[in-house]
Parts: sequence; C-alpha cells; structure tokens
Amino acid sequence: MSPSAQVGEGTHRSIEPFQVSLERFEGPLDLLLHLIRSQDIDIFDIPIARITEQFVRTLEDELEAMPIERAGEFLEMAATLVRIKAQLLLPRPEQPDWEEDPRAELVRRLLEYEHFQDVVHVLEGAEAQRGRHFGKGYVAGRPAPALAPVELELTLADFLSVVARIPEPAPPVEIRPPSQTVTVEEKVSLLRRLLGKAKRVSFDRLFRPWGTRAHAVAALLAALELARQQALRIEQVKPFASIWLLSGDRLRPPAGVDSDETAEGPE
Amino acid sequence: MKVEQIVEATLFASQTPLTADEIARADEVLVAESVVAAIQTLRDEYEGSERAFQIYQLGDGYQVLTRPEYAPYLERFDSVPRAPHLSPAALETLAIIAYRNPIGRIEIEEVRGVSASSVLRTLLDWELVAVVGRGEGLGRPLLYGVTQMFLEHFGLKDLSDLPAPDELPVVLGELQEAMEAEAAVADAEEAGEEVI
Amino acid sequence: MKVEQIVEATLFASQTPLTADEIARADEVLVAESVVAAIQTLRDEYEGSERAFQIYQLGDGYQVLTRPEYAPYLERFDSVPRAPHLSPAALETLAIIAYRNPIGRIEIEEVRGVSASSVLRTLLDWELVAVVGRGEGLGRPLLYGVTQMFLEHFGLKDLSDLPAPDELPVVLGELQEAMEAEAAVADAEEAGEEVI
Repeated sequence: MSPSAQVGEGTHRSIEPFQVSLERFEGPLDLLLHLIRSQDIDIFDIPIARITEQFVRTLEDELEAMPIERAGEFLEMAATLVRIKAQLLLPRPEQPDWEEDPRAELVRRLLEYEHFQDVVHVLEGAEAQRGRHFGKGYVAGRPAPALAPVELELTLADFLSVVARIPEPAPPVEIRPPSQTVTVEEKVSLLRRLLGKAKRVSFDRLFRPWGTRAHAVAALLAALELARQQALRIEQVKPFASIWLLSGDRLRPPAGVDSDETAEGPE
Repeated sequence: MKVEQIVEATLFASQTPLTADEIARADEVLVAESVVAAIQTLRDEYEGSERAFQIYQLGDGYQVLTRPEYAPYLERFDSVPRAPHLSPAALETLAIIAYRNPIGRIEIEEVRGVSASSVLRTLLDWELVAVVGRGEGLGRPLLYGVTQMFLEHFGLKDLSDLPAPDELPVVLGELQEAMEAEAAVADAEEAGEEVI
Repeated sequence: MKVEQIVEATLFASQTPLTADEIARADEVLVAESVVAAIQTLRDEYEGSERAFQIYQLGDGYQVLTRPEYAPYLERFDSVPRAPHLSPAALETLAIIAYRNPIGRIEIEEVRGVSASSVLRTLLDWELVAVVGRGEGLGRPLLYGVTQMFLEHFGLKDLSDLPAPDELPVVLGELQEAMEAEAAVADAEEAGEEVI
C-alpha cells in the first residue's frame, strides 16, 4: 500500500529509477523514506547531498500543479535538507557526538514515521480481517415484498385514542412562546420531508417530540389530508397497534399548492 | 466445509428470506435439494440444542428468526433505544439553538459560518430540535427550538437548568474535575500497566 | 427460559454490537455479569457444534458475526455496501492517535510532516476519533483519542489488542506470511498464471 512497504524494489545505486509521482506519497517524510529505503541506504548515515538532489528533482515537475498547502509541506522539507547539507560542510570536532550530527533530528523523525507506517500495516491487516466477518442482514437478498395496502379502516376514534395518550400539558419549556401554535401546513411539510427519505413513518414521530395536543391534532389533520390526496397510505395492523404512514404514489406536491408551504423555508 | 455450515452462514447473513435456489448460489456444489436437506439438519440441531432461533419457511423462502417466545424480551429491548451519538457539528448547532431559540437557519449559519441545513436535518430526525414557529422577516422563515427529547437526552428539567453563558467556565471546570477524578481512579486500577 | 437463550435471542436480533449492560435490559433478572457468563457458554456451544457464526467482542460490545472462512461464499451475493476502506491519510492519522492517545493536532502533524486538520475532521465525522480532553499548553489544545467505533471498524476488543511497538516486526512478519499464503492460493487458482 504505502511505498515504504516496497523495500528492495530497486536496490541498484543509480538515481534513474526515482521518476516517481508525488501522488503516491502522503507527504515529504513518506517520499524521503522511500528514497532511502529503496536504495538500501543506511538510515544512520544518509548521503544528504544525493538524497537532497533526488528529493528536489522529484518536486520540480509537480510542484506547480500541487495545492499550495501541500507544496509548502514538501518545500519545507527541501529547505531542511539543504540546511543540513550546509551544516555538514562546516568543520566539525574530531569525534562528533551523534547528538550533534545535523542529521540526527531528521533521522529520529524518519524512524518515528516508519514506525507508524508499520502500525498502518497492522491496521490494514485488522481491517481486512474484520471485513471477512459478516453480521446479520449483510446479504441484501430479494427486494422486500411490497407491504399489502390496507384500506383506511382506521376510525377517528382509533386515531384520537393515540392523541389522548399524550400527557397534558407537557412540562412547559420556556422557549416556546405561550401562544405558540402549529399549523397543519407545517405538519404536511414535515411529513413530506420524512416520506421523501423513508418509505414509512411512524405516526408518533409527527407529534411526540413536542408533546402537545395541538401538534397531535395538526399531525392527524395533515396525515388525513395527504391520504385524501393519495400521497400516503395509513396502515395499522390491529386496533391500538402502531400507526404507520406509507409513502403513496403521489408524493410530489400537487400543482396549485403554494410551494412555500411544502418547502422548509426560503433558501 | 460442510454444506450445513455454508447454508447456515448464508441464512444468518441474509436480510430477507432466501429460496433454496438462491442459497445454492453460495457455492457451485450446492443444488436446491442439498440445501433443503441441510436446512432440515440445521433445524434438528437447533431444536436439539434449544437455540433461541430457528429456520422458518416464509412463502418459498427460508429465514433464521428468533423464536416467538423471545419477542417480549426483544420488544423490551427495543423500547430502550441506544442514546444517539451526536457529531461535533450537530452538538454545536444544538447548543446555538438551545441558547438562542427560537432561531432561524440563517442566524444559525451566521454564528457557525457554515451551512447548517444537513446538520439541522439530522437534529430534526433525532427529534432534538423542532420547528416551533415562523419568523417575521422575508418569507416568514421557519424557527427552530429544542424539544422535550433534548431535555431528556441531557437530563435537564427545563431550559433554565442550562448554565448561563457567564457561568459556563465554572461549570465546565467542575465537569473537568469530575472527569479527571474518574480518570485518576481508572489509572490507579490499572496499577501502572501502560497501554500503548 | 434460560439466561443463555435470552442473551442469544437479543444478540441475534441486533445488527450492531451491544454491551453487556445493554443486553441486560432484555430482562430484569439479568445483570452484566450473568450476561458475560452466558456469552461465554454460548461461545463454547457454538465452537463445539461447529456453527458458522460466533460471538465476537468489538470494543465493549458483543455481536454475532459469521466466521471469516465463510466470506468467499457470502461475497457472491448482492450485498449491502461494505464499510469503506480507510484512505492512507486516515490510517496514518489513526495509527498515531491509537498509539499516542490522547494527542493534539500539532503533535500529529509533527509525526506526519503534513497538515492533519482535514483528515481529523473526517475522522471526527465518522466517529473514529473523538475529542477526549484538553492539553496543558498554550490555548489548551484539544486532545484526540480513538473511539468505540474505531475498535468496531478494526475488529478489536481494546487498544491492547494492537501489538506493542517492540512486537511490531513479529506481527508484520506474520501478516506478510498470511498474505503470501493467500496470494499463493489465488495464484494456484488462476491456473499457473504468474504474477510478479
């Protein structure tokens, strides 16, 4: 996956094989590590001049096409390499401490980056392994059989029994203006939106969050209105079971309805 | 790999009933007859080991379903939905609505600096916010407010339970301390074992 | 009704991992401990009767999944889309967060050598990482950690399932061997066509 995994892809010392596309690399460390590992270079003794030349040459062709932020990241590394190269040319004490080697910090970063590339391979392995386990419902199978349409044998009494279950009044929430009303149009709009996303919507969902009778009544009237327009079907398996609203054939707003009522609001 | 196991894996992973012919697609060596025989073997095994599920024939298809006597447990389970997790963007929008409500979409976007329509849809779906009215301005924009569900989710009696903006640093500090105290206990329990 | 059967029915009915506490909601008599014990019993039974599925622990949740050896059969069906593979940038960032958890954005960027803000936003949106606190430094930077979703995505029980840094070479060697073995099988099936 990552280029650093391809250690040994080109072990010869020529610099020709490094016509690589930057797209393959996550960033400057990735590219640098590739240049080092693919040439079997000892990471603790990096020939900075040669690597810098290869690094800069790889950049030259593609820099202009790169997004500015990404280009900056590569240029910053190029500057670091050039600085290290210059420092190496300065006279140094006879027995230089490794800590004083201008390359030390870069090597530390490269080794750390390489360590995390190893972790990436572990994660990829785990991801692939997890992908071989399937949970319930993974296989899509046949299209679900259409739910048999149920005639609207639902009485107003059934409907209102749902409304009656709502505690009255819900704990007052300060935010609502006391005279706040809800319109049937708002519920029609909500219902159309929900049915635009799902084939069926629980009737409860249209009013339970607000917990007031006004909302339940508006929801009921909205559902009946849309049922009349054949935009939805109302289904209840048995008395007092959940009431479902199923998307009908004519969900699109009928001509003549003010679009302001069906839209969420002006954009 | 036994035929029964391939059939079992397929039935388990299926969303809908599968016919014997469809199950046989899992492997070249399978035909409808061997699938039907395997299903019978599996049914007997499930029966013998008192599994909570069984293979049922629905129309011309087969499906693994829990036995009907467990329905009461599963219904109970469904009635306690898992608390929804909210993305950071959703939380931010929710906070704006809770403190400024009722508020329109445009004003939310002015505060956040990015479009709020998709996150608003998510919050409406979770029933954490609702349309509570219409504003006065051009086109009478919809106004949003938080719902009872919002209060329940955060364990609030009413909106006045939310700290006032100038109390926030104090309240957050207390929460932070509580979290750190918990973390310290957890650390102690791990008895110095380092998890990398 | 045995505890094992209630737990089994609950696990079978769920499409997502459930914690022991969540499963215990199915019945008053259940507590997390009895659920965990029941899961162990079920695991042994499935193992003994060579079921094609098993109960796996993902993070702190449990889920019934098919055993990996049945993947080739199930992949033949028109299946729901699989969880997307994560991009290299996402994997790299997750690797750093998982091993350095909790960690700030700046530190992530220092390791990667590139900006991490857009990939972090994506990971937050997917709930693979979360803000877990604030650091000490200037501006009290946000600290990130991996989530339950991360464990689920990679099929891990907890972070200690990941190899310690000094075990990495061994684990990678094993992965490499497993991949080569698979590739060899695939090659053999391709009737001698050589892939370099």
